[in-house]
Amino acid sequence: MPLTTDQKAEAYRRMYTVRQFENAGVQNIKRGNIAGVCHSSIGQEASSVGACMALAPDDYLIGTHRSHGHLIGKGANINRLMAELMGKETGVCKGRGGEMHIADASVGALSTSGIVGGGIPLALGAALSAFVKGDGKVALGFFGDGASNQGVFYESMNMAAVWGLPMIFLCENNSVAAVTSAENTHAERDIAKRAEAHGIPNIIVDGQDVEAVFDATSEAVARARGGEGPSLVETKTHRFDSHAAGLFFGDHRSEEEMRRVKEEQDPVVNLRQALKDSGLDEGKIADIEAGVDAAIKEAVEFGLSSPYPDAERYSDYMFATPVRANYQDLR
Amino acid sequence: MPLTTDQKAEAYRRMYTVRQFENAGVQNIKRGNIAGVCHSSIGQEASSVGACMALAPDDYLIGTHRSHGHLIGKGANINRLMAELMGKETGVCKGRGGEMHIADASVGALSTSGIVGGGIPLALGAALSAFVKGDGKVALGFFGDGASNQGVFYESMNMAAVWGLPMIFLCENNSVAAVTSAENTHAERDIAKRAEAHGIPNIIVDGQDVEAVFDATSEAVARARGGEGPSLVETKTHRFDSHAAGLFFGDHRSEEEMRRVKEEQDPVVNLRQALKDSGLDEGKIADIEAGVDAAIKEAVEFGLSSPYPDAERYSDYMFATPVRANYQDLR
Amino acid sequence: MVEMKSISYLQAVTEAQREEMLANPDVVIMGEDLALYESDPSYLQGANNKQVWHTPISECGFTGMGVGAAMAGLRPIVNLTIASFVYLASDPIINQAGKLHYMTGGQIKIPAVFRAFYLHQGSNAAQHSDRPHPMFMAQPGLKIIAPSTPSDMKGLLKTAIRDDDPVLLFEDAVLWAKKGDVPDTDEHLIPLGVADIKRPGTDVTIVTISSCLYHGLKAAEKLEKEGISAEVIDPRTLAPLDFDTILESVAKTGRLVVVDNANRTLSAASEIAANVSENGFDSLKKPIQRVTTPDVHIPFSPALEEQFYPNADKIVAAVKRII
Amino acid sequence: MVEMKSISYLQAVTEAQREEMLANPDVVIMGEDLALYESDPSYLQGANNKQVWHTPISECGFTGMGVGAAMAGLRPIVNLTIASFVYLASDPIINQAGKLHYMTGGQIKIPAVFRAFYLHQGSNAAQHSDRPHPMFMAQPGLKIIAPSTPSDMKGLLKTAIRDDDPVLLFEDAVLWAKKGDVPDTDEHLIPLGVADIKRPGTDVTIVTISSCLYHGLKAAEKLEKEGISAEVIDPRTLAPLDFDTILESVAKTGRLVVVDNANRTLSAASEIAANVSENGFDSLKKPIQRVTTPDVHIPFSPALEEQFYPNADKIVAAVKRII
Ligand SMILES: Cc1ncc(C[n+]2csc(CCOP(=O)(O)OP(=O)(O)O)c2C)c(N)n1
Ligand SMILES: Cc1ncc(C[n+]2csc(CCOP(=O)(O)OP(=O)(O)O)c2C)c(N)n1
Ligand SMILES: [Mg+2]
Ligand SMILES: [Mg+2]
Repeated sequence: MPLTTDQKAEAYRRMYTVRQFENAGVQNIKRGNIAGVCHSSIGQEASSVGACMALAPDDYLIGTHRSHGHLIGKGANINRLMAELMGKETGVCKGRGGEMHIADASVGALSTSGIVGGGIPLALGAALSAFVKGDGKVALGFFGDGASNQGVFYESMNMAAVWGLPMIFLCENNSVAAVTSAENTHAERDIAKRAEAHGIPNIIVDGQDVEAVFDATSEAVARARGGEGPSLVETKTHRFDSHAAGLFFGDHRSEEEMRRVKEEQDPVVNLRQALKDSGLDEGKIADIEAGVDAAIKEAVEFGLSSPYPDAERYSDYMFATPVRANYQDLR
Repeated sequence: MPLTTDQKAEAYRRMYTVRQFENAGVQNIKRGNIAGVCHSSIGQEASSVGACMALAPDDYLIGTHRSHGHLIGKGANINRLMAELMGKETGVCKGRGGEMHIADASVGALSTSGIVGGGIPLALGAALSAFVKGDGKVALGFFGDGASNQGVFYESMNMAAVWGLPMIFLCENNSVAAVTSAENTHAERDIAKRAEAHGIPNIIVDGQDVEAVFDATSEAVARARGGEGPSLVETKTHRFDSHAAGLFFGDHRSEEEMRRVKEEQDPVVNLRQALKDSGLDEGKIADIEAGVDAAIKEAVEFGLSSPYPDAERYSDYMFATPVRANYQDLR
Repeated sequence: MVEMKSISYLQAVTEAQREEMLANPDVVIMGEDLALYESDPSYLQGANNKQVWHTPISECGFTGMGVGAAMAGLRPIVNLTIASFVYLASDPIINQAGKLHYMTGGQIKIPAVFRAFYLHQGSNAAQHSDRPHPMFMAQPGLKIIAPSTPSDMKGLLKTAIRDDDPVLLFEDAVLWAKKGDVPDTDEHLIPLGVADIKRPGTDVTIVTISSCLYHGLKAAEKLEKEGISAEVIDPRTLAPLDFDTILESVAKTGRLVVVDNANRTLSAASEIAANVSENGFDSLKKPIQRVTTPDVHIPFSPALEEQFYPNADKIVAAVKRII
Repeated sequence: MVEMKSISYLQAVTEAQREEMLANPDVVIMGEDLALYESDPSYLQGANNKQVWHTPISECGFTGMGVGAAMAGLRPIVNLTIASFVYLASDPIINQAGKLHYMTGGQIKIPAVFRAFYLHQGSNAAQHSDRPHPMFMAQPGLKIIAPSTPSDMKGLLKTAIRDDDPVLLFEDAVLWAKKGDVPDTDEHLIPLGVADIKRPGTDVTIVTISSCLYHGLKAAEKLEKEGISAEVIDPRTLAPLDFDTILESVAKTGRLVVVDNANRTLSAASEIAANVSENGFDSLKKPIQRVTTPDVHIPFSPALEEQFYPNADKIVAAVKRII
């Protein structure tokens, strides 16, 4: 089912937001406004946004260490996201989680896992909850090609298939894990094949094409919501930058190769062109971009001007129902 | 390649030994001569022995919680095995390991894992060692249908395939794990399918037919030894008894069903018949049996008459190179 | 007043689970071979019972699933069965369940219970006999209960199932058949983090973990005959630990023996000793004594294993060293 | 006499590994993104280098593989990288590597080294900042080293690689760039299980784990200015722990402060406190003080994290509480 022009414009808005959010993140790492690192998802915007747009607002999403795009795709508030990257009290996780460990329960984004692969069974659990409660929700778990080598991925596929749980396994295959090429770590490069062994419907799509990702994911969501159980969607995509800004990891991909990929397969640029081709006028596109640029500027300002958490509140949120506070000892 | 009559007779000797060893084990559990329980492999003798006979004496084997048959198949000394079940100092593991945790390094049986699935990556490691040392050995890892749902199984398959390690994944699929039917825990009942996802050659054979198991495993061993990497052999087999003697676990399999299976698919009885059919005379078969019966009797006597470990030596073997003995405190 | 009835320790587990499952459809149970670990498994039966999930042998996966289910509004009881298998599930328990409430700034609750039982004793050998509660006590963000009586089991487990944080339950399989009086009500709840003085005394404090209680009580009886009055305290909850009750007792007795089936190094006994040596030092008249298993694996052979665990005689001997 | 040369702590790791790999073809290294965790990774390169295994992200699987390889005659160095990932690998380390020599009655040796580094500090947040050495100290059958200087690192790691038992190495990433003098020889070996008195003193004993050594030394300097003489001891090996050296020191000083970056409950500091309260009680003039991180997850925000760890001021304050 092709996206309507409005949907495409919305997809563009979200993808451009992800792009600019990541750019702002990297910039603020360089400026020292963000502690730690920034796992940019630039290059993967179509994959993240296409998948998220196939979900209803209260469907569950579990992300990874590279989830800014996932949360923005799902509709998270970017002011609170940016404040989280900056470790501020106004951050969506009150500055406790940080860049790699964001979550926005208000849009169903329950958590993102800094433990590679660790989010997959959590998404399965969310799907179990939807199934038990019969509330019509589905759960989507993002993971990378690297994560697909964790045993819990298979364990989770098997359980999802045995019980027919409403789960979408969404593998963003960018062919690289930190500095390691998938070529050296995957006996079979297509992750989708691994779903076969459990009889799970699966599809490989061009992860640079938001429409293809949206379509495939929508079908998977429809199956899940219709009681037909889990599916796996593999998006072949590209991480444009290094593993994380703030670290200085090179990887096997040559500058030459990356230049070509960026030139030919930039999902944001290509969607912009497609929008123009489909008749949306340049002014409308510029309006979207201006709106996003302003929102990102505001998010950065919001983050910068927000207070840090009060150092004395370091043990808040240790427990939902604290019993006794043996742990409060900083001396 | 069909087995010669001599090989078949040898297979029968080993299978009959396994059968009688298990019978003796169960009997001595009942008599109180064995502490704990006895995970009998009765019904699975063709699978265990057929696989082991495809191995060279110094090839590596890693077993499971149900490995009496594996070790006997590989040629372990049954006196020391029985003494181990009885917790005696003369046991192959000096009484420290016990029924579920036997090992006989002298025949390449490095360990058996009480942790279900835990042995699979150990076998992979043994295969890695053979590969690194270039010593021409192969490693065979036994595991059950239940263990096939552990993530390490997939992780190990992937690594074996990526590096082309000389490993044989030997799945004894008896359709039951403790008291749980595989029907309720496996999205796809054929474990061999799971090897496909990693491009690993795989085959399903009748696990009650020692020749079929031997053939399939021999091919896998030849591939491994020839530098063609890992294979998976799945034997469809039957556990005749309950999970373990000494526990009183029933399972879903009806008495009726089990009566039929035992009648029609007893690997020891059927091989005996096949031997006769192939012209081996009854007297030779009876000689084999008499020899085994005597050996088992001797093993039980050896076990019973052996001393228990000296209680004061409880911390022996904690370390290969002990440094200091903080741990020696029983008070 | 509430009537009492006598039930076994394992019955207490089953009753707590059954009652809470009946009362709240969000309470679900998951694990392998579930029926084996109930006094009466009939309540787990019934096709399409969405509260019961018989899992594959995938400890890491189904534990993660339980955590995710809790994040999305269920109240799972994840049965890991034998405590030696918890290592496989330790990542989702420690890195996810224990941390996500904090890491999400309080957005996410994880009302999950993780059951595991000690299968020490009886020649189960090193890969089936661990008592690994200490490794979880060392992890912030987890609550841990280790009840010793049917009443404590039922009351604490019911509280745990209703609690909004992850709670680990360590059962001692040695006690499964042990009977004791329990209030005959669906609302028998015991708060987490409160120790119980199982026997008052004045000369020495004996703190016992889980089934060690019974050794402590027997030791106290023996000591009484020699004119030594022992106070026996069961913390019941290992995290958070009720040090107040222990310190108060030591303030009175000046002597402390801590008894734990865990290996000595970094046992629960170690933490109690460390805490008292820090916060109760001035009360202490004599060195703290730990009575534990040695830092040695549990051997298969009964001839070796027998001597491993704390017992009344070892406790009496420890008390005599400091009286 | 052997010349000295100044190298960094991470260089010490790399040199130890490289030298041992060159000397013995059975020494192999395996793990993810290996090049990132070396001062100079060039020795890992070369196609068909059978001593180097770049693994998939399969911690449980490749750790088990390392254990199996050790059982079959290799001497693997399994790099688990960030210590927060060790839970995934804890089953093969604890249930297999730690137990198999015992369970096989001595038939099987497991000469494996498991590397992991603490990535606390620097806003790595709760899922990347653990200091989990205590959970392994609580497991019999494992040896554990946690060196604090380049010399100790090189000498202990080389010994560990040559040792026939499983050894865990905990590196402190905070120290990677730290330089120090190391004997310029391939045979620089330091025995396991021997503490080092990094600074002698008479009034108080300060035991420091890993990078806490430097806080301890700084505290000792500050205290010296106030006329207090502190003895600073680095156990270097956490299992087995050299309690003799610590008890001897406490016998002299009568006062003990233990400093550990782990969470307080069941930290290495706890075990040292427990042991000394048991075996050194009569020497103790004042309560033992633990200086640790609190039992709280490591927060992302620098505003919160800064205050978490032990430092010289906290140690000085602890000493003053008992002087
Ligand atoms: C369990 C675990 N192992 C290793 C790491 C270190 N690490 C962080 S991201 C990463 C690569 C992940 O690759 P992939 O899943 O493909 O995701 P991508 O980074 O490509 O988005 C690694 C190895 C980790 N965080 N968790
Ligand atoms: C990690 C782990 N989980 C659970 C168990 C308990 N357990 C012992 S044997 C067994 C069933 C194993 O089934 P399978 O692998 O099919 O082997 P089989 O018993 O059929 O030979 C279970 C669940 C265990 N020992 N280890
Ligand atoms: Mg990737
Ligand atoms: Mg089976």
